[in-house]
Amino acid sequence: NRGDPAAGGGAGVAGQPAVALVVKTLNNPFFIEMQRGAEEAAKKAGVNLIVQAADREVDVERQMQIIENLIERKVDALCIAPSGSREIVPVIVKANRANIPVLIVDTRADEQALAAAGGKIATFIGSDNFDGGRLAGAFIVEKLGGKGNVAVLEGIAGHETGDARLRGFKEAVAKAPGIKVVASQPANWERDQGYNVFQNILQANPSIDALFACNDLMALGAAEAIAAAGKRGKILVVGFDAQPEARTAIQNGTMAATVAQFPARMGATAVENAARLLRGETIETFSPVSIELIK
Amino acid sequence: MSKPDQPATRDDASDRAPSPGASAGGVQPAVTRSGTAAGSRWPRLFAHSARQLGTFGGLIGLCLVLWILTPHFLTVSNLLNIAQQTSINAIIAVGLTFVIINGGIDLSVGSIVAFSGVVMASVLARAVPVPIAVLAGLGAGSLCGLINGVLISFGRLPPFIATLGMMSVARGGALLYSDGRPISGFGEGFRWLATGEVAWIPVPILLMIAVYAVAHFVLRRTPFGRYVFAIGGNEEAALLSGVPVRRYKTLVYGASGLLSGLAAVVLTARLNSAQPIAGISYELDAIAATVIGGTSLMGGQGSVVGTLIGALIMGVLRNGLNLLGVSSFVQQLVIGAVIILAVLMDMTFKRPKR
Amino acid sequence: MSKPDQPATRDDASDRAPSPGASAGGVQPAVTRSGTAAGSRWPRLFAHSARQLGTFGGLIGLCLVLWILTPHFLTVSNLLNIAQQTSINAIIAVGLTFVIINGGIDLSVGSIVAFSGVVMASVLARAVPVPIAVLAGLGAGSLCGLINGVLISFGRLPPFIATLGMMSVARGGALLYSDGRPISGFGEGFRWLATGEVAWIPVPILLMIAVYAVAHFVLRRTPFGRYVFAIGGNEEAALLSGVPVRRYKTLVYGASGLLSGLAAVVLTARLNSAQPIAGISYELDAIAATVIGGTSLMGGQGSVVGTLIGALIMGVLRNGLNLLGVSSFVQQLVIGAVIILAVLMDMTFKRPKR
Amino acid sequence: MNAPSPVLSLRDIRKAFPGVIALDGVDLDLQAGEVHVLLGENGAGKSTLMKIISGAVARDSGDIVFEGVPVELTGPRHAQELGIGIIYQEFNLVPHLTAAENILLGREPKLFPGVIDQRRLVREAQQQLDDLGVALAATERVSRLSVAQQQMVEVAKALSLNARVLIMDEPTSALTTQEITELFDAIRRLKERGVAIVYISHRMEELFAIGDRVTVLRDGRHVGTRAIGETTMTALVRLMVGRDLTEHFPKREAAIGEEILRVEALRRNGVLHDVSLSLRRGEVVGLAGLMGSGRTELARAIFGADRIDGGQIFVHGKPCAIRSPRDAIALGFGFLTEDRKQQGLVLVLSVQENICLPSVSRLARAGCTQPARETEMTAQRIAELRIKTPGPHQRVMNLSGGNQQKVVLAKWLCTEADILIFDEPTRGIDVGSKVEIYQLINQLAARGAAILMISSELPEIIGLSDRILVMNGGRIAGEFTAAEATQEKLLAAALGKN
Ligand SMILES: Nc1ncnc2c1ncn2[C@@H]1O[C@H](COP(=O)(O)OP(=O)(O)OP(=O)(O)O)[C@@H](O)[C@H]1O
Ligand SMILES: Nc1ncnc2c1ncn2[C@@H]1O[C@H](COP(=O)(O)OP(=O)(O)OP(=O)(O)O)[C@@H](O)[C@H]1O
Ligand SMILES: [Mg+2]
Ligand SMILES: [Mg+2]
Repeated sequence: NRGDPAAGGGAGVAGQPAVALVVKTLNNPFFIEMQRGAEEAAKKAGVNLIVQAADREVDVERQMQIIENLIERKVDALCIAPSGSREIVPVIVKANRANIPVLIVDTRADEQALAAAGGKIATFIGSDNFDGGRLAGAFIVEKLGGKGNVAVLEGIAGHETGDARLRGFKEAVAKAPGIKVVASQPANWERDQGYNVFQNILQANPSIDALFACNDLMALGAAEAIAAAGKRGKILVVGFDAQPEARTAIQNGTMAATVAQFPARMGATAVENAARLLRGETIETFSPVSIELIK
Repeated sequence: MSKPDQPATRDDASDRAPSPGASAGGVQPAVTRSGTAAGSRWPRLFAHSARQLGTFGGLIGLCLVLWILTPHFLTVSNLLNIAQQTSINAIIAVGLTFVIINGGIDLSVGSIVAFSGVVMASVLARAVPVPIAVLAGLGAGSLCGLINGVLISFGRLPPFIATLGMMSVARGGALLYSDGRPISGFGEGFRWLATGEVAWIPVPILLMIAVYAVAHFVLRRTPFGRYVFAIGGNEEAALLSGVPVRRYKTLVYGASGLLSGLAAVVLTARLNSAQPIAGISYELDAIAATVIGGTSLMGGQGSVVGTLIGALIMGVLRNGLNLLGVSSFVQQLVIGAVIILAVLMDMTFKRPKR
Repeated sequence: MSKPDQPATRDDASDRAPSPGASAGGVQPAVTRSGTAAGSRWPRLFAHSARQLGTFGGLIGLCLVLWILTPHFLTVSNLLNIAQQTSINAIIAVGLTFVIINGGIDLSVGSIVAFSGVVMASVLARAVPVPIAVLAGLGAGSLCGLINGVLISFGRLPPFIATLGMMSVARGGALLYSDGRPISGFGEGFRWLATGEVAWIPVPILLMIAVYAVAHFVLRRTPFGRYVFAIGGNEEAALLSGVPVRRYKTLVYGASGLLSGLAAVVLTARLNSAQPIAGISYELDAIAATVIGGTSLMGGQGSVVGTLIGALIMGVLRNGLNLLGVSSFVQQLVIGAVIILAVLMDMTFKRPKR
Repeated sequence: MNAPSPVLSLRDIRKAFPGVIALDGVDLDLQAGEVHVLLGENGAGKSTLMKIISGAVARDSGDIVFEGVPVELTGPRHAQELGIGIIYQEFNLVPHLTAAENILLGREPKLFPGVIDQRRLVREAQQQLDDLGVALAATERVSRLSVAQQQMVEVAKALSLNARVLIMDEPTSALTTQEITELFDAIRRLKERGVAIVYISHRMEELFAIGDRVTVLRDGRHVGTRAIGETTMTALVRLMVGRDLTEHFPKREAAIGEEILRVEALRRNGVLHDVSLSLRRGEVVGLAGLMGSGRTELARAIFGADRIDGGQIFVHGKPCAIRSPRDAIALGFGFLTEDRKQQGLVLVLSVQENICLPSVSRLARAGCTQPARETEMTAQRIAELRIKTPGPHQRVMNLSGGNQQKVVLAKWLCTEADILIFDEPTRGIDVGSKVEIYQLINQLAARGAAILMISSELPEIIGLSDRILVMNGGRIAGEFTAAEATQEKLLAAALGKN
C-alpha cells in the first residue's frame, strides 16, 4: 500500500504494528516526557509509535477528532491520556467498535460513564491527580507545623486535572485547622500568569508562608515573583508534575517540592502493555505508576 | 471612505473578468457573467460562487495530495468522518459569515457554545423532554447573541469590544452556572443528534447541510440578507435608504448566537457531556473558515458557500495530518502554511491588472 | 464608501463636541478645540488625547473603586507591579496600534513572542554577549513581522489570514526549534532587563515609557506616521497621493514583529526562561488594549496614548481582582463586564447628535 | 408668495456644528409642481438644510410643516414614508451591490412576504434607468461604475420613490450635457405630476433652464427668494456672493513654451486605443467627452494609476516608464481625481493632513514633519481658495462638498508639480470660487506649468483652454483651438459624428 502513514509517523519500519499515543497536548513538558518514554519503549518493543495531541490541553473535542482519525487510519492500539474523563468515553466506544484496544494513561476515564456507554478499556496506567494534591497538602501542613497562611495558584478554571489536584490539596489542608488558605487564584497553567498573579497575591497578603501551584509552570513563575519581592526562601513553593526545571529549582532552593507522576514511565508502560496485547498476551487492568513528592 | 483592502481588490478582480487568471481552471464564463448576468437567479448564484472557485480549487488540490499520500483518506467512512468533524465549526462559521458580511466580528461564539451547552445540559438533567432542553440551549445562545447585538447597535460599541466582553462574560457565566464541572450522561434520544443517522448520513452532517441551505437562501433571496450586505457595504447609505440598520444589526448577532447554540447541541451530544470550558478558541477557526472562504473582513461581500469550503479545507487538513501521523509541532506549522497558501493561490489567480 | 462603524462615530463625536457628556470632567475646551485648534502643536496633541479622555476617565474610575475596596491597591509597590505587569502587553499593543491604524490586524504577536524568545534564549545559552542575543531575538521578531508584511502588501493576503497563518507557523517554529522544552537560567546581565532598576524605576517600565515616547513621536511627527494614518484611512487616496503604500505597509508589520521581539526580551528576562508556549492569546489582550484606547479597527484613526490607557485598564483590573481575591469564575465575568462598561461609558459620553 | 398652500414649508430653521453655524434661521416654502432652486456659496448651508428635510440631520430649532401639519422627522425612513425623496450630494450607494439592488434598497419587491422578487427588482430598476436614457445594465455592480454612472444611479433611485417632494443636491455636478438633458426631461415629467422639486446646483445656466423660483442662502442665512422670470444671473450672483463678479473666464496671455509631456499611442486594452497627445509649458489643454468616453481612464493611465498595455510617455523629451503614481509625482505630475470621496481625500483626516499628504516627505526636515510649516501652507490655501472650515484641523468629512473639492485642489497646488491633470476640477464649486480657480489655473500656466483639464462643462472648457481634445470611445476624436471651438462642434465630435 503506497506511502503508508508509517511514513511521517516517524518511528519505525513498515509492517510493524502501529500504536498511537494521544496525549492532551504536546505544548507541555509533562507530555513531552511521556512521549520520550513511549518512544524508547516503542523501539524496544518494535512497534510504530504515532504520537498526536491537540494544541490546547482543554480541547477534548479536538482530541476526539484526532482519535477518530486514527481509527480511520486503522492503528492497532490506542493509548489515550484523556483531556476529559467523561468526554473521552464516546470515542472509546468507537474504538471498541473498530476492535482497537484502548489503553488509558495518566487521567482515568470515568467508570460510570464508561459502564453506561458499555465501553471497554484494556487498562489504566497512571496515578491519581487527587492523591497528588493530597501529598502536596500534607507536605505543606507538615512543613508549616500545622499553622500558617497558604496561597494556591489554580489552572484554567473548570479544567478537571487542576480541579482534582485542588480538591486533593484542600482535603489535606482541611485536616489542619491552623492552616488558612488566604488566596486561591487562577493563573491558567501559565508561567507568566503564575508570576503576575502571585505578585499580586503577595501585595494583598504579605504574610504568606506557603504556595501550592497546580502545575510547575505556575510554581516556577511564582518563584521568580518571590525572588523579585526579595522573599526567596521565606515562602514554601510546592508545584506539580516534577518537570526537569522544577527539580533543579528544588535543588537550588527556589522551590520546596513538586509532585512527581513519572510521565516517561507512564508512556513506556503504556507502549509495552500495548505491544504485549498485540502479541496476544494478557495484561493487568490497572498498572499504577507511583506518585510521590520530590523534595 | 473607500477601503481597498485585499478582499476588495480581490473582488474587483473577479468582476473585471477578462483577466486570464480569474478563471481558476476554465470557469471564465462564470466569472465574466458575474458582471453582466441578467437578473435571473442561476447566473446570479453562479456568479457569486465564482468568487469561491479559487478556494474550491485549493480544497480539491488538498484532497488530491492526501489521496496520493495515504490510502486511508479517500474512503467513504473517512469522508463522512471529516464532514462530521467539520460540522460544528461549519455551523458556527455561518453565523460569523453573517456577522462579518454585516461589517462586524464576533469573538464570543466559543464561550456562547459553552454557556448554552451547560444550560441545555442542566435542563436535560431534569429529565425534561429533549426538544425543550434543546430549545433552552438555542435560547441561551440567542440571548447572548442579542445582548451582543444590542450593545453594538444601540450601545454603539465596536463589535470587537462588545463580543470580546461577552467572550469572557459568557465563559464566566458557564463556569458559575455549572460550578466549573462538566454535566454529562444523556439519554439516547438526545445523543441521537450526534450519533444518529438518516439514510446512512449522520445527523450532524444533515444539520450542517440544512443550516447552509437556509443561510444561503436567507442571504441571497430575503430582505434580511440584502440588508446584511447593504449595512456591511455602506452603513450610512443603508440608513439613508431607510433600512432599519439597528434592528438588523441586532438580529445578525442574535443569529450568530443562535447558531453557536446549535453547535453546542451537536457538541454536547457528541461528547455526551457539556463542559464550561468547551469551545475555547472556536472563534479563530470559524473566522478563518469564513475568511478563507472569501468573505471580506471589511464587510459587504461574502458567501456561505465559500465559508463551507473554508471550513472543509481546515477539516480535511487536520484529518490528513492525523492520518499521516505528522508530529503535532509540524502540524501547527503546516496548518499555518496551508492556510496562507490556499488564500495566496486564490489571490494570485484573481490579481487584478492595475 | 463611508464606513460609519462605531469607532468612527465615536470619533466624530469628540469633534462635534458640545454634547454635554463629552466633557469627561471639564475637558470641554480641549474637545471643542479639537475642531478649531489653531496650528500650534500643543492644542493639537491635546486635541488628539481629547479623544481618549473618556477612556482615561474609565481608568481613573476603576482606580478609585479599587482604592476604596482594598488598602493594598494604592501603594507605590503595587502601582509599580501593575506598571511592570502591563509593560509586556503595552509594548505589544504599540505594534498593534500601528497595524490597526494602518487598517490591518496582527494575530501572530503572541507566537512571535514565543519564537523570538526561544531564539534569543538559545543564543544566550551559547554564552554570547547579551546585546548580541537580544539583537538576535529582535531580529527574529522583525523577520516574522516582515514576512507578514510582504504577504499582505505584495501577496495581497488579507491581514487576518496572513497573520493567522503566521500565528501557527511561528508557534510551530518555536516548538520545533526548542523541541517543545523551555530554555531557562540566564546570567544576571540579562536578567537585569527585567529585574534591574534605574532611579528606583524598574527597567521594563522604562522600556515601556521609551517605546511609547518614540511611537508617539513617530506617529505624530514623521512622514511614516502620517502615511500609516493615510493608508488606513483611504488606501486608494494615499496611493494616488504618491504614498509608497506597499513599502510602508510592510514596515508596519515589521515594526509590530520587532515590538513583539522586544516584549519577548522582557518576558524572558522576567521569567528567567523562554518557552515555546509563551504568549498564547496575547493578541487578544493587545488588540483589546488598542481598541479600548479608542483606535478604530476601521483604520485611519487612533493614538498610542489611548493604547497605553487601554493596557493600564486591563492591568489594573487583573491586579485588582487578585487583590480582592475574587473567585476564578467571577473574575472572567467581571473582566468582560468592565471592558464593556469602560468603553460603553466612553461611547455614551460621546454619542453624537443626529 | 401667496400661492396655494405650500407642500412643505420651513420656518426659522437653525443648525450649528462645532465651530460652525450652518443654518441661522432659514425659511423656505415649496409649492407643488415647482422646481425651487437653492443657491448659495460652498458652505452656505444648502445640503444641511436638505438633510434636515430628509431626516438625515436633526435641526436645533425651527418648524417643518408638511402639507399643513407640523412634523417631527424621526429619521430618513420617516421622511421617505411622508413622500420626501432626496439625491444626496455625496453618493450614498453600496459599492458591492448592483445598481438595481441599490436603486430599490429598502423597498425590494417581494415574491411573497420575506422573499425578494429579484427578477422584478431588476426589471423595475432597469426600467428606471432606461427612462433616464442611461446605457447601463442594472445588474452592474456599483463599485465598477464611473462617477457619472453612479450619479445616474442615484437619480434613478430617487425617482423610483415616487416622492411628493424631491430634493436634488447637485445632481449634475458629475454629468455631461447628454445626461443633463435626460435629467431635465425627467424633472419636467415630475413637475407635471405635481411633484415639488428642490434643485441645488452651481451651474448657473441650469437655473434658467429648469427653475421656477430661486432661494439664495448666504452663510446659513436666507437672503432672498425670487421668481426666475423676474431676476438675472448677475442679480443672483450678487445676492449669493455679496459682490459683482469680474468676467467669467479671465483671459491670460501666458507664453506657451516647449513641450513637457508627450504621450504616444497609449493603449489600455478595452478602454484606451492609441491615444497620443502633447502638453507644452504654459498651456491649458481641455479634454472633453461624454461619460464613459475614457477621459478619466486616460488620466489614470498617464499618471501610472492603471497599468498600460502599450505606448510611450515622454517627459521633457525623455521617455520614461511610469509604474506608479509615486513615479509620476517624482516626474512632476499632479492628478486631481474626479471622485473626491473615493480617491481624493482621506475623510477621517484633517484638512491640513489631506492638503499636505503629497508634500509631507518634501516638507520634512531631518525625518520630522514640520507642523508649523504645514499649517502655514494650509492656512495660505484655505485663504486663497476661501475654504470654509473652522480651522486646518477640522476633519475633511465635516466639510461641505464644495469645500472638500477645494481641499483636493489645494493638495496639488501645494506640490511643485508642473504637469497637472485636473479631472472635473470645479465639480460642485460655487460660481465665485470657480472664477478664482480659473485664475489659479491661469497663474499655474503662467508659472510655466502645463495643465490637462478634463471637464464635462463645455463652457468652462472652451473658456479656459488653449487647445481642446475630444474623446470618444477611448480615442481622441477631435482637436480644436480655443478660437474655432464651439459647444456644437465639441458635442458632435464627442458623439463621434464628423
Ligand atoms: N457634520 C458636520 N460637522 C461639522 N460641520 C459641518 C458638518 N456638516 C456640515 N458642516 C458645515 O456646515 C456648513 C454648511 O455645510 P453644507 O454642506 O450645508 O454647505 P453647502 O451649502 O451644501 O455647500 P456646498 O455647495 O459646498 O455643498 C459648512 O461650513 C460645513 O463645514
Ligand atoms: N472603477 C472602474 N471599474 C470598471 N470600469 C470602470 C471603472 N471606472 C470607469 N469604468 C468604465 O471605464 C469607462 C471609462 O470611464 P471613465 O470614468 O474614464 O469615463 P470618463 O470619460 O471619465 O467619464 P466620466 O465622466 O464618467 O468619468 C466607462 O465605461 C466606465 O464605466
Ligand atoms: Mg452641499
Ligand atoms: Mg471621468
